[in-house]
Amino acid sequence: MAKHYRCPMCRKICAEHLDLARHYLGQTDKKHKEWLKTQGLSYAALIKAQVTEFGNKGYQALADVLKKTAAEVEI
Amino acid sequence: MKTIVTDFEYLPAKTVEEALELLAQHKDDDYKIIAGGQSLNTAMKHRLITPEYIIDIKGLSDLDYITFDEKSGLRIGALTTHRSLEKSPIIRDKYPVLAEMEENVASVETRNWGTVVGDLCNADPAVDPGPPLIALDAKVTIAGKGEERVVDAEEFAVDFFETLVQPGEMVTEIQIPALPPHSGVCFTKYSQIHGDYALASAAVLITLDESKKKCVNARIGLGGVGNAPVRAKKAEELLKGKEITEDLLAQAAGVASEETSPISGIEASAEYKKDLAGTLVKRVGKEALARAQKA
Amino acid sequence: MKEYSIIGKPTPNVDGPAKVTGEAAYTIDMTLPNMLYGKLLRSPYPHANILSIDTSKAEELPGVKAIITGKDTPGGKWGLWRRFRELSDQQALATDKVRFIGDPVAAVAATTEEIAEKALDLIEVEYEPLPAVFDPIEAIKDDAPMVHEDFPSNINATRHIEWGDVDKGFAEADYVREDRFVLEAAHPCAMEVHNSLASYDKGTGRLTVWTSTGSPYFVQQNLAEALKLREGDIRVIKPHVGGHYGGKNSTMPDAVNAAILSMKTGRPVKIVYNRDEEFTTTEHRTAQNMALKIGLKKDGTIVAFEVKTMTNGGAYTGLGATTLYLTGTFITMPYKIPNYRYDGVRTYTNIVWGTSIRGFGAVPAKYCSETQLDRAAKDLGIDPLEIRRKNAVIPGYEAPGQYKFESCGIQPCIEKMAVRVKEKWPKLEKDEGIGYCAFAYMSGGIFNWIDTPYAYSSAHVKVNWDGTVDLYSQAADVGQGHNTVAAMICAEELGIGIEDIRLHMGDTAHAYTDLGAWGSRETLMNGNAIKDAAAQVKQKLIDIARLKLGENIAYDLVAKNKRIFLELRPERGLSYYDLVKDAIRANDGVPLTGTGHYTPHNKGMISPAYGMGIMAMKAKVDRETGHVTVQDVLVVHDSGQIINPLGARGQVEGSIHMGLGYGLCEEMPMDQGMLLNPEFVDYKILRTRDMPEIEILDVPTYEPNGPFGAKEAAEATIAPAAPCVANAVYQATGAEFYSNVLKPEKVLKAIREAEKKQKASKATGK
Amino acid sequence: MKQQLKIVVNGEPYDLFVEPKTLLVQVIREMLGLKGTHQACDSSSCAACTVILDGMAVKSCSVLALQANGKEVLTIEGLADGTKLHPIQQAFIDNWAFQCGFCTSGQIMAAKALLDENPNPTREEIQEQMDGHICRCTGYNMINEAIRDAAKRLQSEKSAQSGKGAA
Repeated sequence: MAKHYRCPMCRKICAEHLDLARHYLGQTDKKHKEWLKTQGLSYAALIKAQVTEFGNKGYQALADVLKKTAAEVEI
Repeated sequence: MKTIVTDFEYLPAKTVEEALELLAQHKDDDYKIIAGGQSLNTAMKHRLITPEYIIDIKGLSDLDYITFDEKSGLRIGALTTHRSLEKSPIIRDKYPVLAEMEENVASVETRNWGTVVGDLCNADPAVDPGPPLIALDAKVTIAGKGEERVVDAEEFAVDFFETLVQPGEMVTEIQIPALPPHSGVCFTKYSQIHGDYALASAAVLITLDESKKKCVNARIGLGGVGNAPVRAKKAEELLKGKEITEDLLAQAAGVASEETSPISGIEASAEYKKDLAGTLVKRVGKEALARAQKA
Repeated sequence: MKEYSIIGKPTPNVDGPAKVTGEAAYTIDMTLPNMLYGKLLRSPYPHANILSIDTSKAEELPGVKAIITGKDTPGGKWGLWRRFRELSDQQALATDKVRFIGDPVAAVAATTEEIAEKALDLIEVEYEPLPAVFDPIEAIKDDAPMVHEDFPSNINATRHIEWGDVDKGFAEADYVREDRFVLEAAHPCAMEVHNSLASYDKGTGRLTVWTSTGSPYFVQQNLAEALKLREGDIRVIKPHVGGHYGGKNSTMPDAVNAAILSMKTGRPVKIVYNRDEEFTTTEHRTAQNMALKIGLKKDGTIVAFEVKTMTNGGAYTGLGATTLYLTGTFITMPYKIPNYRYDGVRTYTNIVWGTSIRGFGAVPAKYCSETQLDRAAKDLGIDPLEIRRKNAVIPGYEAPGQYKFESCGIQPCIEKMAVRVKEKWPKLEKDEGIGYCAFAYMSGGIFNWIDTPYAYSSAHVKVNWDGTVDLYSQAADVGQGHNTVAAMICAEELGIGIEDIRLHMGDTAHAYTDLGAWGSRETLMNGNAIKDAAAQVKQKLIDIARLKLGENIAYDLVAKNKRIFLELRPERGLSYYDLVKDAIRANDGVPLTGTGHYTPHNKGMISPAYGMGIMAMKAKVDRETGHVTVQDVLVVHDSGQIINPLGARGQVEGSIHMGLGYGLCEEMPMDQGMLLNPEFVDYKILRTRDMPEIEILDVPTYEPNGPFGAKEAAEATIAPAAPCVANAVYQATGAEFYSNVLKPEKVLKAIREAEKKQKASKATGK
Repeated sequence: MKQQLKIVVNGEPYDLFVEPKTLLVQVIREMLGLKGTHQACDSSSCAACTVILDGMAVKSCSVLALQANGKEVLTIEGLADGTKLHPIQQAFIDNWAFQCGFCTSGQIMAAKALLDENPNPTREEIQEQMDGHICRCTGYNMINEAIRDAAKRLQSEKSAQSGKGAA
């Protein structure tokens, strides 16, 4: 049994918030994009941060939000 | 694939007289002369031109000739194909520079059907025969019904795709004087891909004195670096009367480069083409000099 | 290595007689009785709302049989990224707005091509131009015009790959450098333009489409979506194809509109693109911006690598999103990279879209990484070949969660190269340099964004009474020589001759699915399926032979030289032809059949196998004109067990030609979304006099996942060509390049820069 | 208005009527149905459509059909002798000198024109002759090798024939 975190928009679960953020930003559907707005985030801004600078800035920003919002699951 | 969509009336001529008669008749009409049509057909396919009449002179076999004698020099009939010029024993013997030039004109297929004069009349500024004809001091005969005039090769093209040929006229012949002793001519063009339109081209003629030291005459023709082939007169003047050294050639090349006015394109900027023209003048000048010394 | 009868022997192309006599029919050569000619009216604007379309004048033109606009189409959208439905973004004709110069808005069918052409002139379209975006950096801005609804900042697809601990890796590096690149687009320029012939049967409601494609199955799937028909009611036939190179994976408006016009008129309709339509509206190799950061130890060992990519995707998706992914994959190959991070974004822009052109992913990526590696090697004082050898992967190497090399001959390739280069080019003249590039490429992709429910490849073998074999598959010969490979594999497995095999390929009605020719997949994937199908038949023959021979059941029987015999006692055996007759009799008169299939499992994310090797080029630079002459090319290549050495050589030679074009002269300059060189007269393709001679050395390996140990040979060698040239010029002059297309002016500028740098470093005494 | 075109194609005389704007390639492909001659460009830049017109290789897309009046055309379909391939065709097969095959007819016709004129060309002479041809598949080297091979085959065929003649 280990702690996992569920994507707020779909069934995906990950062991790390950073991995969950990676999953999240890989989705192109409207639903995933819209929820970011409710968290005060911009999909485009996160992608831009991730792809225009070296490092993991975009994912980290989302992971920080997911830490507060993603449901925990034990599997 | 594209075809020629717009209809035209087709008027083939069998003799020069017939051709001039047709030209006179259609002087005020929207017509085009076709010889090989290697540029014309493409232009029509793309609807860049849509002539109402096509006057076909390809069948004028009386204008398909290359002759030479020491007195009157070389005569190239207007229906001479690029390939005929390239392969002509007379050319290979007396004006090998023209054969060298031809080997890099477009493709064998184009050279087989396309004519040298047709190429000149199409008046693309990068036309390959332009610079060597200028260097060789060629004249072009333009005929209309009952009249004829002769113009210098360097004057022939006046602008992009525009020549001295007026409505009702056609070119019948190119003449090139016999080369004086101790003359050398060389031509080169540069394009990144073989057989392509020149980014720049240069032809240089150098005639030396008896001692083969001093330059008594120089002629420089440049292609692709203006709205028509250019004669670099200032650079020629610099060479004349002097012993040609590498330094002098480099200097002349610099001057020639300044006599050009290329435009920027996809492949290269105007500045590059200007420099390139100088480089080519330097290179062909050196070879022309070596040939003159051997001649 | 095992000795085969057919595999590994130079075998002339089975399509040879048809292709050298002009008898080979390409779609463009085909006509049907009562056929109409279709043409597409295209947008002159890169981005505009369509306010109105008036077709009335055109309809009055005699000979015009149908004119359709967006509202007359079934309206289905299609694409190749079907796993993500919103990325099915192509449509037959634009309805509300156009997204690039060339987006079709109306289609005409007429009795002649000329009338159809004239009719286009008579259609009146009123547009409302919209602000447009042409560049990925502009496209991703907050206030950029939106090319598609629901794609804020025009983000079409993103991709992230990461393994190891990248930040820690960089911290441990002795040397870190960052380089930024801009890669130009290039067009595949298949000699046969896109064209399709569609024939709709009014009585049955079924549609048949002949089209110049690399994947009849993709076209069948996409047509079903576009036309809202069932896949099974559509038959797609791929005749001979006049070149593909990745530009014929997507279903394009020619096929769809020919189909719609045929459904409207009840007559066959053919649409053929002009060359300028081919250039301006069909798919090309994507232009992209890349940033690379690499960390190495003093001894040249790579410890960390990070890559960021923004691609100028264009108006639609195609396989461009796959290209984005593969860019992040192939840029790491064939090197051991313990810590790696990749981020890519593909932006929608108002230009024609980029996709999966030959060597997709690898070509721009390797250009950047291999020129960067040369600069790093120079700074560290390490020989460029040595730095590649030191970091090259070994058999069994695995990039965590991504890919694993099973057969892997890169180290022996590099060793062989080191020896051969010294022999071949013992001395360099002034302004000459040697450039190197190591490479690897997949043998078919594992990813399934197309969302096929079928096996990746399948084949059906039927053995007739007289021993002749009918081989059926949807696999596509697009010129690469797959038909020959297919016949060879089938014949080898059955122990018969190529002359015994009759091929029925590329027809969706006659064969089970194969995903088509892309990602160098046919030899391995279709080869496995064919081998599987043939093996099933062979087993039946062996069973009968065993029965008739009455030998010890422990003895192994083999099929070879048209006989089935004891492996250890070849004299004890029976004729294949006799056995077939017996087997059919024993099978209640039914011809022997086998249906084979292949889908990779547990082979990572990318591919079951990788072709690889190293390339070297010797080039000379003209310091006055900037011209680069590629004098000589040397390739050492691991393609596993090569099936057909003739075909394999052809693939390598052709790849290098296209790769050199990418490196030297091919480009797609645009002005406000308008392509400036949409004809061969202005788009520069290397001619025979521009091509160097090429020496190819093989380092054979045995690939356990491939048929008879085979893997790809078609695409690995395209990517290294351009970086080899750039590196050769770098070695000769010190000129650094941060973009491809070494046009003379660019070379001159880079040489001047390098000279300045060299002077400055001399002055400072460094 | 349509005009008369008398033309011999692959040894067959044809008496046709064509619009003056008709190009030779349209006569060959559309009127005569000889689809082995291919078109790959609209700018007279690729030579895929090369045929032999009165012994010369020309681009059939760039010749007005009426200019071929009274002339003889040889296309790829006219090259083989019944079921026996021409040595150039056989050499193209044996040397893998084509892949997709779309430009091949033009390449072979240009090679034929070259070998008719120059039976023993050097690599440079072959390249000069073939330089107008775009091939997107082969990288050209294998085509050049096929043409050299074809030259050898033609020469040995010729010497075999003259040997027969002497006997």
